[in-house]
Amino acid sequence: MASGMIEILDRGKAEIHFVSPDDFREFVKNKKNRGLRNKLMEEKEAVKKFVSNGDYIAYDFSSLTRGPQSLLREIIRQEKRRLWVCAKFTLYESALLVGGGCADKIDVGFIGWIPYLLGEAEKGRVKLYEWSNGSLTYRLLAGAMGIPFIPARDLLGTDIIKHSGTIIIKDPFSEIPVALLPALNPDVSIIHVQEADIYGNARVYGPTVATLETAMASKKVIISAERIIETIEFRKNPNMTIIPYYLVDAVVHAPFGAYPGGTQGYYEMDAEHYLKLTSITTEDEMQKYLEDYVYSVDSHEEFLDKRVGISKLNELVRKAEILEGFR
Amino acid sequence: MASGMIEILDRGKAEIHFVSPDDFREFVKNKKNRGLRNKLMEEKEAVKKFVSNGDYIAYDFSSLTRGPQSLLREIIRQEKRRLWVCAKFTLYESALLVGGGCADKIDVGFIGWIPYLLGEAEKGRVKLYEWSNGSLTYRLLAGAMGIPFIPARDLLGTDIIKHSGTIIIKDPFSEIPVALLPALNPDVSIIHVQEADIYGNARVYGPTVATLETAMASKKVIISAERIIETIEFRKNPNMTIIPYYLVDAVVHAPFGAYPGGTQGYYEMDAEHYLKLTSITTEDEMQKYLEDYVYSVDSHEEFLDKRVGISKLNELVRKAEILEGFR
Amino acid sequence: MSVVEFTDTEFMICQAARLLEDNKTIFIGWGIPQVVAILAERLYTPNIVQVFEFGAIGPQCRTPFLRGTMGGPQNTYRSLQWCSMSLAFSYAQAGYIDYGMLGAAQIDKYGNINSTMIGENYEQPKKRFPGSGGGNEVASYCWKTIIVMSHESRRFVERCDFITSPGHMINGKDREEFGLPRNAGPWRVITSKGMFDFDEKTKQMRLIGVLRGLSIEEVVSEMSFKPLIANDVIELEPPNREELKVLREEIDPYGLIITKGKKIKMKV
Amino acid sequence: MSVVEFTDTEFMICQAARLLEDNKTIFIGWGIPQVVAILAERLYTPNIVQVFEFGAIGPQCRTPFLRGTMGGPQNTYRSLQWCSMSLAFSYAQAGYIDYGMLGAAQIDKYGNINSTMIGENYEQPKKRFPGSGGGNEVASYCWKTIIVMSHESRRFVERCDFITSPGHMINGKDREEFGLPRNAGPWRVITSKGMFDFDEKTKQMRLIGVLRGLSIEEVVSEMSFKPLIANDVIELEPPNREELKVLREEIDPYGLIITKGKKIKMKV
Repeated sequence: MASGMIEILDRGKAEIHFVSPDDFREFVKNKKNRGLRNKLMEEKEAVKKFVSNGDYIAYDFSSLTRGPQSLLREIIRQEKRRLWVCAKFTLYESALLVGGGCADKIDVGFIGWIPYLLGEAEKGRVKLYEWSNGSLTYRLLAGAMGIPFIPARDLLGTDIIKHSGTIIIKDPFSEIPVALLPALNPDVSIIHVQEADIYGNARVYGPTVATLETAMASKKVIISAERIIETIEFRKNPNMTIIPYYLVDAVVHAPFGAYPGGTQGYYEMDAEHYLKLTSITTEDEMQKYLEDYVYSVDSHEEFLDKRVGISKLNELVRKAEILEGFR
Repeated sequence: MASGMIEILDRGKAEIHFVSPDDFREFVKNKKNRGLRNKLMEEKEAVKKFVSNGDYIAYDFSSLTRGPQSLLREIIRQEKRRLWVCAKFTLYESALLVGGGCADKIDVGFIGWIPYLLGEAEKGRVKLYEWSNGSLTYRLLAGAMGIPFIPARDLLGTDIIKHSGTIIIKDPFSEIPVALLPALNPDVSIIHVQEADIYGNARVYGPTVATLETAMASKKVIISAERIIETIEFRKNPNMTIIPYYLVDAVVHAPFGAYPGGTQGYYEMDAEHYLKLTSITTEDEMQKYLEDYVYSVDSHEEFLDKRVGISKLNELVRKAEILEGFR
Repeated sequence: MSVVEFTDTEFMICQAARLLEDNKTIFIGWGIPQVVAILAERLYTPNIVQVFEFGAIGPQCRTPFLRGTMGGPQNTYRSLQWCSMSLAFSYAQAGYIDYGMLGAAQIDKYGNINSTMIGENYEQPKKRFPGSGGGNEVASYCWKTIIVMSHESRRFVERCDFITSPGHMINGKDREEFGLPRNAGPWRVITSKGMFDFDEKTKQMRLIGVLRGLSIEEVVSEMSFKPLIANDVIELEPPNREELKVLREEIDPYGLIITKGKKIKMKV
Repeated sequence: MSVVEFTDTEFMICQAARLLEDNKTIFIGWGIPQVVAILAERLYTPNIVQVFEFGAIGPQCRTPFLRGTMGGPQNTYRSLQWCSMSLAFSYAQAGYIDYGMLGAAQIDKYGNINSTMIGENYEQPKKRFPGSGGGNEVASYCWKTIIVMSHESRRFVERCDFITSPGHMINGKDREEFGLPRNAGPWRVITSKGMFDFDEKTKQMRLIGVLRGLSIEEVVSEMSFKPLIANDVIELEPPNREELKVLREEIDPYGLIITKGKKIKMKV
């Protein structure tokens, strides 16, 4: 029996990646596993198994700090196609994925300053949808909670709305307009952490960005970790566990996995390499970069060995003198 | 310009404590303070200043573990009146508040097994509103986030709805019914923690229940702490900070503040005293309990000294042998 | 041949523990469900992951089980994660929790549960209970909910005086029509005399097992509604020695939980 | 009398730092806002609490300010809390964050900000920018938002090509009519030539200060819309020696941020 109506004041016209809470639950029930299984595998296998063409992909933190860069390069190396990227708080992930021909849609929180990507957008070669870092994060939170949307008071009044999938209603409790942000349940997420065990329990030190929400909202989750530690370490300090194992599908041991970004407590970012990236303007420059640093090596380990080198890595480790709070 | 309608399928008829997000923001702006001020005070002063007759009150965790029991007794001692209690995950807090004549409305998550309170409810002497632990927690989360409601998939189909303030709508994204739980912004919350500094930064060890959400959603927040520690301790391990100082109005140093419950890492609960509480059936028994343990002492310290005694406290401390994870 | 003696409660606990699957998550409430989970972990499902609403995930509970310290160090010992209540419930809402276990003051034939009140007048109930707690969320969110309750006629009713937690059909409508999560809900009801599931088609409670020595008629006669009867109702084995030993010596040596209910003596 | 030399950027940074209040929280974005906050903390507002969207609350940032490591150990050093992005934004949404500081590619007379694109066709913009980042949330949620941008005519437009973050009036409607938080929004605009507030009644941008030595006309002529002019437009003091010393020696010795923009020489 209907007992009234709520007015829809406005709604965005853009396509959204939306999975109904029941469909997500069904996936979790049937395709995720609550068994304590050893999920440790090579990056090659993890990406092969858990990233598919056409997937909606999310990652955590940024290119500069604790970003999942080795997994990102592996995705490009395996020439995944038609990815839709959740570019929350990103700097160069989106540019590399577009440059590698992997991504053709981006939900924009922040796509960074690499001229190449902005140029591609100007030419209309990549389909952008407008959101913001906050709204994408709230969408992931709703996806993680298993609810269809979350209300929020951002985006209101802006031109973002019409290029998003936001619905504006008159809130039935306060009688003022509020945005309903649709839940975001990525097909796959890639997350770099300081410590994980072989089952996928993981913890991070430092700001946690959307580590938990991203993992919890995603159908498939690949974790890369600076260190693989014993499960007992989590049990000794359970307040620090950010991801419980049952959210995770694959664990990759990836020392320097955030390079050229840094990982707190381990190594600082490589500023020189970063400048190399942010100066990429043309297609040729992009392809040369990818050839040099992605296609021409077979793995992250080979990349570190042949393209970075131990003396550079040592230098970055040497710079990471602040350990307080990170262990 | 309206672009459609959302159907309201059902709505609860009960009164709700609801503060519009803008009114809450206004309170936070004008009445809360972001200054690093020393907020350490006696429980007497804290309760006098920050608990008013007619307040909606919330607390964290339970009577048995890390509950704010010394503050609760002080509220009863000061004979606060007409409180509306958020009884999420409660065992005997509600019973004592009703017995003390302090509370006349309860939002029920779980009101515990004390026969006295159940009897009062049967006689219709206390106004109950039905929710659940989950829905009250989600309401606090919405209040903490500054949004007017949060969607959830609990309460649906039950008789709880009509005795609550829930609204059921057809979700515009998934087209299935979903419950909208109104935000809950208590007037005051009382929270016991293991460690706080004089400004109100606080951390807890063990399950965190709704420590953060409760503090963040409340207009006034009183923290009691087993230990007052230096601010630098928070800065050395910022991942463990659960409440930042700017949510907090008063800090009370209350060793054994959760007694007769326990506090992890400090002392176990007093099972004998607990049984004394749970067997209270009649008004006389309740008044005798309150006289013995609340009214006849002037403070928590006097209570510990004259009604509990050092040998009992030592016994409870001695039982708390598990420190792993709690420090 | 020898004689085994056990209580109603011990019987229910052992039945429930035998039902659980290993490598699954289970939402645990206070009391009997805690004892069930620990027993199952010790004997049958070493990798079962207990989830507590106050925010403990996967503890390795210390025994003996101590009344009342559910959130304390013994029961939350060496958890995989200590988190918040909203996160614990959200794990369940998002589909990550396989089982839930609940008690009930009343249950109806579709598995609706009353833990709020008895009587017709909400304002002045004949009997008031503590309320939902997290029970509503468990029954709403978890994939398979197991209900454990003593077998008394007045508890099995045509319609609950108050529906606190949803069953499969409510007022003639399927739970999914109310927006409740798909394909979830009550899965088994374990009583001091028998075990029930829910018929896929009619959604009605169906007797599938009776305690050894009891007849179907004896079980059904103590219910205020007539349940469906499965084609082959099995005989439920009483607690075995190993179960009773672990229960009585390790988990609940003070008998806080397991001594409750009627005592039963049986030849085995 | 002596001569002081400084860049546009140094001027803007010092103006912004002098505006802040002590014992307040401020939402900080990448680059100039970081330098402003550190300068203010060193010289004017020792207890200002920086909030970063990635989840750092109240760090005691180590200097020198290093490009790009906003989330790294130096910048998040000794925070009061490391938390999540959803929590950082929720602190702001619930009203706990007093100030916000943003840059802008375009701004209109009501303080609407464009950081998305220039042009008329969204699908193929003349110029594409990185997008909102957390800017929309800062402008929507924080009580007082300070916008820092270089003073170029093309940046001050009648109507932004794309409104990324809300000002006070949008398409003729007050921001509150859209449901945006009450009494919040843009508070000051600091440019390389002057400072603006917003008229309470008309909600329009109003010139309240000009860099010493510049005339009102010189400032206004480089804007594509005519701002209101305050009754008493004050003269904005150039950076002083102490500010420049801290900026150049302590915070940004490599000149990653502060060397940008035109150089100005002035007798003081």
